[in-house]
Amino acid sequence: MTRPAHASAGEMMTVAAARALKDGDRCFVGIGKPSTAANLARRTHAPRLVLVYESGTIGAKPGRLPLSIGDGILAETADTVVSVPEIFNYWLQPGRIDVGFLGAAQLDRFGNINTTVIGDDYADPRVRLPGAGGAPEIAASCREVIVIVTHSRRTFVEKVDFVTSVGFGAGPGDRERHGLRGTGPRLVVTDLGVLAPDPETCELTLTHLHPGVTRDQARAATGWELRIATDLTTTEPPSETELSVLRALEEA
Amino acid sequence: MTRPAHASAGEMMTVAAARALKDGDRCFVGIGKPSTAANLARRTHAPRLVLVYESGTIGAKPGRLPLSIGDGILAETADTVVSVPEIFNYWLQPGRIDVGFLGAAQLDRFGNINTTVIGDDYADPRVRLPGAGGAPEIAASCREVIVIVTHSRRTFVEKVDFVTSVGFGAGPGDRERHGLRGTGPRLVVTDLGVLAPDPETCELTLTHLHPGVTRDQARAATGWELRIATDLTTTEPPSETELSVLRALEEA
Amino acid sequence: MGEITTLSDAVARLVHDGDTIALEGFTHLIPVAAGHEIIRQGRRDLTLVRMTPDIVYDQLIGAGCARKLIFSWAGNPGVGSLHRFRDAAQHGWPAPLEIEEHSHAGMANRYAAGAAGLPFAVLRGYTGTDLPAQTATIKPITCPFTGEVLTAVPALNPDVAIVHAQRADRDGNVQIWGITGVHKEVVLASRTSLVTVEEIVDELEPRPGAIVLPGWTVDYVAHVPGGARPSYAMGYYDRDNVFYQAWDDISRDRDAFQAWLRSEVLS
Amino acid sequence: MGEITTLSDAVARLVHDGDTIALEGFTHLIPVAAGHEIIRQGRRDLTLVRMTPDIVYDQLIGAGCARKLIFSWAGNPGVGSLHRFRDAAQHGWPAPLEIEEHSHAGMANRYAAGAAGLPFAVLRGYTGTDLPAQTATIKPITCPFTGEVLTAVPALNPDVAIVHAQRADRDGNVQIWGITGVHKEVVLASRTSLVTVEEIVDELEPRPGAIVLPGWTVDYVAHVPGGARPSYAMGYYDRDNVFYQAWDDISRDRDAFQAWLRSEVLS
Repeated sequence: MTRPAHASAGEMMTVAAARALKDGDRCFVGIGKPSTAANLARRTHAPRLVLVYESGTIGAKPGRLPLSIGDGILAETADTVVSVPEIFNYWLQPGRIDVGFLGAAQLDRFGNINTTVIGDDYADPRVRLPGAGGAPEIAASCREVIVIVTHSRRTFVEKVDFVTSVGFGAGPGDRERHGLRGTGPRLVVTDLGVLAPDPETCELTLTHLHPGVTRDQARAATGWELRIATDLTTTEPPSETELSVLRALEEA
Repeated sequence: MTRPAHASAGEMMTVAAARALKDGDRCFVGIGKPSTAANLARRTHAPRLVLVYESGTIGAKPGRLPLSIGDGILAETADTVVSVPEIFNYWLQPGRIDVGFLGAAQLDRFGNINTTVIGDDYADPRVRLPGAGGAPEIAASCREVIVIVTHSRRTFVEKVDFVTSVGFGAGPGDRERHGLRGTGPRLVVTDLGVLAPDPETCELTLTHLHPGVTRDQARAATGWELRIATDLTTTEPPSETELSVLRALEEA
Repeated sequence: MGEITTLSDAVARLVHDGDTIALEGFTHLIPVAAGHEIIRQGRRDLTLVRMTPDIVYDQLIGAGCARKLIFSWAGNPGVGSLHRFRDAAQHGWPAPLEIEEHSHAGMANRYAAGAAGLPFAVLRGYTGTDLPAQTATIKPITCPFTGEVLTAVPALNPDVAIVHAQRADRDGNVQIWGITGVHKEVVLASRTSLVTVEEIVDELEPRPGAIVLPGWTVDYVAHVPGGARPSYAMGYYDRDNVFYQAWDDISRDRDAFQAWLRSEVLS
Repeated sequence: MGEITTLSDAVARLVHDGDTIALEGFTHLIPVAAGHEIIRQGRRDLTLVRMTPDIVYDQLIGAGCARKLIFSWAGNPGVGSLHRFRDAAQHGWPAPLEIEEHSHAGMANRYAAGAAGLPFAVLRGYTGTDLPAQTATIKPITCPFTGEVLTAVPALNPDVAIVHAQRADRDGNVQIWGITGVHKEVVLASRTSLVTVEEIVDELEPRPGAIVLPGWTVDYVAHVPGGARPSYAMGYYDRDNVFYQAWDDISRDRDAFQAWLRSEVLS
């Protein structure tokens, strides 16, 4: 029934992220792939997924994919709409959200994220990126974080130029030391596979390769010596249902 | 035209308080005489008076006197209704309110107010009063305060048993020392007359006697040696309009 | 999460001896029926939290449920004193009552800090008053930017929040309009929560001025029409001002109070 | 107080060279027309404050109005980078741009503290990131009750707040619905304010989800239909996503940008 050949790398990535969401989870959603993945999950295995957008829309049930985190359709379909100070203070900060989605311009082996500047000098950056947005507090306060990011040496770096959002800092115990109450990145979903932190060392470890991707491809796209799980698994390709729902979503 | 004989001491008191409100003022209103006075002012000389109640109703225009600060009619007629944290944090605290009304169980010559306990021992009070409510912050943050209180030695005391809300503290400069941003009590309206702080000493000084009241009566009802203004004036008795509007309000 | 059950079941599951509980409602939507259920279930040693302890707390205190009261204004609004509260505070009857006393601004901020997952809140308040000398939960705090000294109060995170609301849907989403007070804050600040409602409906039709608490923020919803009487529920019934006045006489005397309690709550 | 005037008059009265101004709107109701009026009036050395500087700030920066940017996310939402912002930040064109960088939570709390008349706000934020090392307006603060260390940020109190809204009445009372963002906070935090609106009506009919800013909290109201385009005004028009995409090309090149500015804003 499954026709993996039909799925692009981007589609595989979105489907893998969607599967990581459990029914009933409260999910803090950014625009782009996170929003697509969350809406896909809500239409497949997780109909009671609660979508929370930083624009203040709680329990949004958009009939089509929003193009921004503040689209009107989010407000129109939400259980309630609150102010931006309230969404951060009363909803994100106390740990009411189960899963936060983040992207990254750079990511290191401990899941620390840079979305601020590329280059060594903050005052004179090589590339000025958009900055933090909601990410530092999403990374701090959600029960767990899922990172969605394209796999390349430009992104998967030995050391991020700027820590915008903390993953596991310098390793085990660092989140506790910083008083961060969520458990940090649970998964990093890429176009090549899936990484998860080693329970002992917190180092991101390749646990899944998407169909047709090799270990060497993943190693070559990673800017540090990539650890590979002993039980490395091939990701289940997107099902017919997942693909058709995803495509319908993206066309709507 | 005026028929002072018709006005009770309580009516005189309410009318005197109402007159102290200027059109366009934002007024933080407590229940009882303050609410009556503010509603009287809105129906006579101050049609654009903005009534703010601590229940979160801003710009309420009740058609009859509310019996509590949270009556439905306040919400139904308000320009906007906000939460209780918001009314204190965004509206009272920053100094957006021009006039705050306060009552008192005890009041001293510097306009300090007790509504907490009667007796020397807080832990074992002679009389346990309701407590602070919104008063400490109303006294601190409104541009100015009007106190409405019945004149008696039980109330007008040499020293309050407990400072629930600060008037002028121990005298000139004390409000600044405490960082209180409003200017403190402007008027104390009683059933006998009106007191105002001396501009030099901050001591409450009798500036008006209501019609038919003598200096001796005021002195006898005051628990400290009452200072009397050199230009002591007799309060203008309630006009026919003031009385009829007030009575209509109280009967509605 | 938003489970619909009976009032007695919800109170039995949530409220235990020694708990810190907050029944909120700022004049409007006071959960009086839930207070009576706590009295009937005979809870003891409760720490009662409420900005404006009015007659429902007077009843809980008089019935001997309370060990401590955290509050900012304890009176019968528009009528006068709370006689059961005064009897407990002044004479220790039926049990001594410890008090922790704040202002409204302080209490509202304590709930807001609790809802926000912060250990404390900052406000301009209390300065120059005698409250900080009596209340350990009022402390100075210095602005790290300007050096200005302000006031800090600790978060309130009760074991149980109980509020009344107009409506819930079958998923336990709760809709509240009119004066919303600290309803949202106390529910979000507390470890568990119960909302009693006038109506359970298939769908919450949007209304001007309404807030919604998603079902996943509420533990139990109980259908208790009239559950806020003698306070009011906008759109359902008005405040019973006559009862507030009558309470002055009922509560003034220990025997009269106990007779009332037996006939109106316990029987 | 709630005075109804023209856009050009209001901007001329309120916005002066060197001022700190905040044009807010979280995706929704961004006061783009007011931004263009500021460009036309040739203001210089502005400190621009905004959580999500998007194309209207890209335009103000490219037009040389800005000296400094205080922000939390500077991008073209759903499209990519802000090229005029990057050109100023990386190459100082047309003028050097000082930046003060926060997170959304920090900025939202800075406005909230400003609205509340407090010098600072407390949040759980920034800890472990490199932001505190670069941004002087992020400092640790210790809870006086638990000893826990949290983060403090100073209040934002701009000279001028500018927002767009759906409606105002003739007394200048402003009604806003849909995503309300930080509209209330920025207006209450700022020394002066201007609200541009789609419609001026005789009476503000209550609407679900709407907030109202009383006319006395607003200095000027200007009737500017379409004043939020290419962002959107719920109930009036949708977001012009095509223009957001087109902006990427227009803004990438200095000459193309200047040609656009001349033909679309200055003429």
